[in-house]
Amino acid sequence: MSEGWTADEMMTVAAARQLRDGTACFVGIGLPSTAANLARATHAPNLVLVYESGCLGAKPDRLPLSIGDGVLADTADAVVSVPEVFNYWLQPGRIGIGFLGAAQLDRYGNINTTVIGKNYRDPTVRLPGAGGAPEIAASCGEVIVVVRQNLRTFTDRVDFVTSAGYGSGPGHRERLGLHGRGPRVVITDLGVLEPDPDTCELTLTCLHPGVTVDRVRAATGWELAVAERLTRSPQPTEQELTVLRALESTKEGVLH
Amino acid sequence: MSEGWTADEMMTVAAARQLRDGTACFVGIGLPSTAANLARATHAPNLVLVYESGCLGAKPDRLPLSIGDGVLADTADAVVSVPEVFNYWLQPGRIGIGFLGAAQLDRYGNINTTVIGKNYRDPTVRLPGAGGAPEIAASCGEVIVVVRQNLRTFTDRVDFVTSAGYGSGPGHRERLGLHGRGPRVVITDLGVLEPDPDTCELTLTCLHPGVTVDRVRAATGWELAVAERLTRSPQPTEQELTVLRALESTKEGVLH
Amino acid sequence: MAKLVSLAQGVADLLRDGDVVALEGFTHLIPFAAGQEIIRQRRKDLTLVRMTPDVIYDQLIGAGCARRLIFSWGGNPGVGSLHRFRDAVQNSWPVPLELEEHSHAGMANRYVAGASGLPFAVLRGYTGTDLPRHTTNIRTIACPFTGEVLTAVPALRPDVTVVHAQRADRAGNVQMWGITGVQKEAVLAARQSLVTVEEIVDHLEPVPGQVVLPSWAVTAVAEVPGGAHPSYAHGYSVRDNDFYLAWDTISRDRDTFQGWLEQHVLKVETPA
Amino acid sequence: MAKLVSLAQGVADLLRDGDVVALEGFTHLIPFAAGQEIIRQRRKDLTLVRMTPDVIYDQLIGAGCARRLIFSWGGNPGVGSLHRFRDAVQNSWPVPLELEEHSHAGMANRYVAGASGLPFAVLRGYTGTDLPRHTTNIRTIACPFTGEVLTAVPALRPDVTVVHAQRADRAGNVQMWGITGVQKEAVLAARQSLVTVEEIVDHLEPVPGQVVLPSWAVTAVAEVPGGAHPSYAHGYSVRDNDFYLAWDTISRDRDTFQGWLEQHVLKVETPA
Repeated sequence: MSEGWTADEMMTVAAARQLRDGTACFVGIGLPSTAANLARATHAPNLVLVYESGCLGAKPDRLPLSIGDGVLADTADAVVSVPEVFNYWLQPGRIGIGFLGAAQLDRYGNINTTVIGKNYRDPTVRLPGAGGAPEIAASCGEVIVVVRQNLRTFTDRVDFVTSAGYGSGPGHRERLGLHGRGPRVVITDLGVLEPDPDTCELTLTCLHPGVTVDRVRAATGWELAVAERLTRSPQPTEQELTVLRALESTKEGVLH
Repeated sequence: MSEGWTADEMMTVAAARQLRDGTACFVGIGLPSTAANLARATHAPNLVLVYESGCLGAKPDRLPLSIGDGVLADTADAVVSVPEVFNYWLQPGRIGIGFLGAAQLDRYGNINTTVIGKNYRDPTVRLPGAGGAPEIAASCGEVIVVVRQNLRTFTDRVDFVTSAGYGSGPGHRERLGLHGRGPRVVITDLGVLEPDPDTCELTLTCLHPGVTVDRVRAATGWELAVAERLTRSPQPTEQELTVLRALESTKEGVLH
Repeated sequence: MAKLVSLAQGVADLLRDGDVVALEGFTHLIPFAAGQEIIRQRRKDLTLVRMTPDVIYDQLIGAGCARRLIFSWGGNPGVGSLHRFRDAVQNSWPVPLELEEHSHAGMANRYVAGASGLPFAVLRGYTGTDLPRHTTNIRTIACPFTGEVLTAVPALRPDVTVVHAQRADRAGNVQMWGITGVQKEAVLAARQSLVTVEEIVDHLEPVPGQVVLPSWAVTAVAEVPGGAHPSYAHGYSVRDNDFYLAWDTISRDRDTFQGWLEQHVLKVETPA
Repeated sequence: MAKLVSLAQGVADLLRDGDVVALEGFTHLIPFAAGQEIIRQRRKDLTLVRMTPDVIYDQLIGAGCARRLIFSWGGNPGVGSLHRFRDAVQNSWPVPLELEEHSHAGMANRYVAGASGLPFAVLRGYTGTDLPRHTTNIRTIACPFTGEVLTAVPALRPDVTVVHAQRADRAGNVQMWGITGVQKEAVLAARQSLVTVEEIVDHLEPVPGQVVLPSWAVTAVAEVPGGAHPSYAHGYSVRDNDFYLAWDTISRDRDTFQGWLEQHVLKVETPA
């Protein structure tokens, strides 16, 4: 086994493990892209990576800095226009998994990447905004959220709903007519949360090695639900770490 | 000058002369295609031929039998999908001229290519139908109709409106919200008809050489309006006939 | 991922009597071989969908496979009428044929809506024509911003779409080029799809103007060299214009047509 | 037919203060040189439209050219925030910036509607989000066939769209390939368009994945080698990721930004 690993590495490995081979996966840049490429290089060689720049089935041999890097177009099965990737590929539900990050996340998996602060017109912090996320959250078969867990991020109520999770609880997605099933799992640097089948509330179901429930509670801005049967993530394997670190070393233009 | 020419040749030459250089022209197969290619080979070298198969700026060196012949794709500036040619190129009014034929035509330039007979469900003759014509008639800057003139074709009332001309008269196109100006000219094997600026009724404005007004009246299924100043088409020039016949000789798969 | 199959197996697996079936290809890349396999397998009561039901549907209609036709232009391009189509409409021979008629722009947008997972499409279309009188599938819709009234048509969602393409690789990724018409939309609009190809290759060399359908968007791929004849496959064959002209004679008369059908379609053995 | 012009002439001819201007290019082929020429010509009160107002609009916003921004994602891709954009939104520096905010799917469809000559587009979008609360440009529409409620967004019709492409020929036909994003739609949606290209050539050799904009659909073409830097032109250059990273430092501080602007944009001489 490995000598050691960081919490971010554990998070990336745990996210990669969620990806079943052969699935089409809508990938944003950053952690989702790293995790998806890790999965493709390990247990899921036929994972289909779809980037919103229009690259279907990209097979990058290094980690792109942006979703529009040339390596994605060069290695894709098809490069289509941006309207087409949203209209013909995402919207009809052809993409099994959507991978999203979050600046804020609430107990129902609703995501904010727009503004911090209660006043949209006069925000405390202006974030990048929606991008492809609202429709990824709506139309992918299911959503995986990858996000570091802390009180700033895991908040009782998001300041702005950029992408709908389970809205205000059970039945909400159905009432909205959303076709995708919503967030199936939230992977953090501390553990894994899954929506309760009855309440839709994110529930801690798995701890990463060395993490305690108390530590997760302390990083959660609401009264955290904890599963009766709490599992523990297997440590990253040597292979996972080797591949992940090799991938990270190929990342272009990383802030040093 | 030439030894002689047929009425169809005169019709094609007259149609070609209507095409201003540099215009984008939506071309159907048959006479419109021949006329457009004749124009391109004579006075309008920069005529842009658009075929509904998605070929923009096709420059065929022979006459295609169908609108999807390989020579159109091979010589086009761009080949786009069929939805794109209708949505991005025809619908917004980018095409200056639409070239249409007709099985029936009425005094307001309304066209029928759908059924002969008053009962749509039980027609006397079932014709091919609409194809691209309804939207060509609606959205091109203006329409040129090329059709042989006889009592079967030039009918008081078309059995079915496949493509709108001036509807029931002045103001009709505007009430329908059609963006194109409608039929500017009808070229037949006998002469040329143009809509009266006030009544929108097709009016004989020009006779081909050797044709009398009485002959045109006799070939028209309504009381034909005749312009006060009636002109006469210049005979086909030697160059026009030479180029036209050379083009015709390249036509693939003609019925011999 | 697309399954590699024989033509006979692909048609047998995917098509059921009564299905809504689209065989697309705009003059180019028309899946004639697949159409004739459908005839051989005696499928019936099909709703046939196609922008240009040209010779390929004349064959299916004359063979009695179709109950209904959704289309925008039914002729023999550059030649004239479709005699089997006419005989079915005018004389219900060999069986009655119900029509739902559109314009090209309408049909293209119906496929686009189907491919996009939307229930309808909006266009400037059909205005001032008699087409909307004969179907409830052409309606109006008002722009929620300007109030302008436009036309709406419902999405097409065939049970099966069949197209022909130049090449596929062994994983089932499909590549076509030249005039690609509405094929991508027709495949993506369908529940299932069958693609016949000129050849299956190890690697799809990129080609200018190509449209690639990823394997995971296609149900089955069958290698059928010449499967578009008398239509053509750009880079592989040219359009057999003589056949289109000959079709006028073959199809004009019921007996001549049936003789042709017997000899050139029904008696042909296809590899299972 | 498109006119061949210098960059300075193209911007001077086409852009007016107060115009609605889209500079498009999805990570790839971003028309940075044209953006900087707009800054040099001191255009102001622009409504800037762009799916991803990344570093190029951070420069225009920081230089005070924009009054309003219509967008769907404003960040420095793979790096972090846009500091000039943030400073404008949070502190109205150097001038206040009004926002109209959408999702990518919404913006893409707004361009599609514009390119299609339709007043609006229909999509499954924005549902369950707070975006519709902050603009009247996101509405609902019912399907006239099924009654299902979907989302409508109005067409985008910029006064001018500017894009960068690899090549044009002397007639002004434009060719681009690689990731071509929403450029075709953005050009076709606009009243006028300016395309900067890596080079002008005698003949456009076809390239796999190419998008060709015919000369008659483009207003002006300017040869600007390297005109996408620090973005890239597939086949000509690679993305200067180091510049994107450096931008984080350059743009974080108003004075550093103004120094950069002075030295690298305002003082640069361009051929008229």
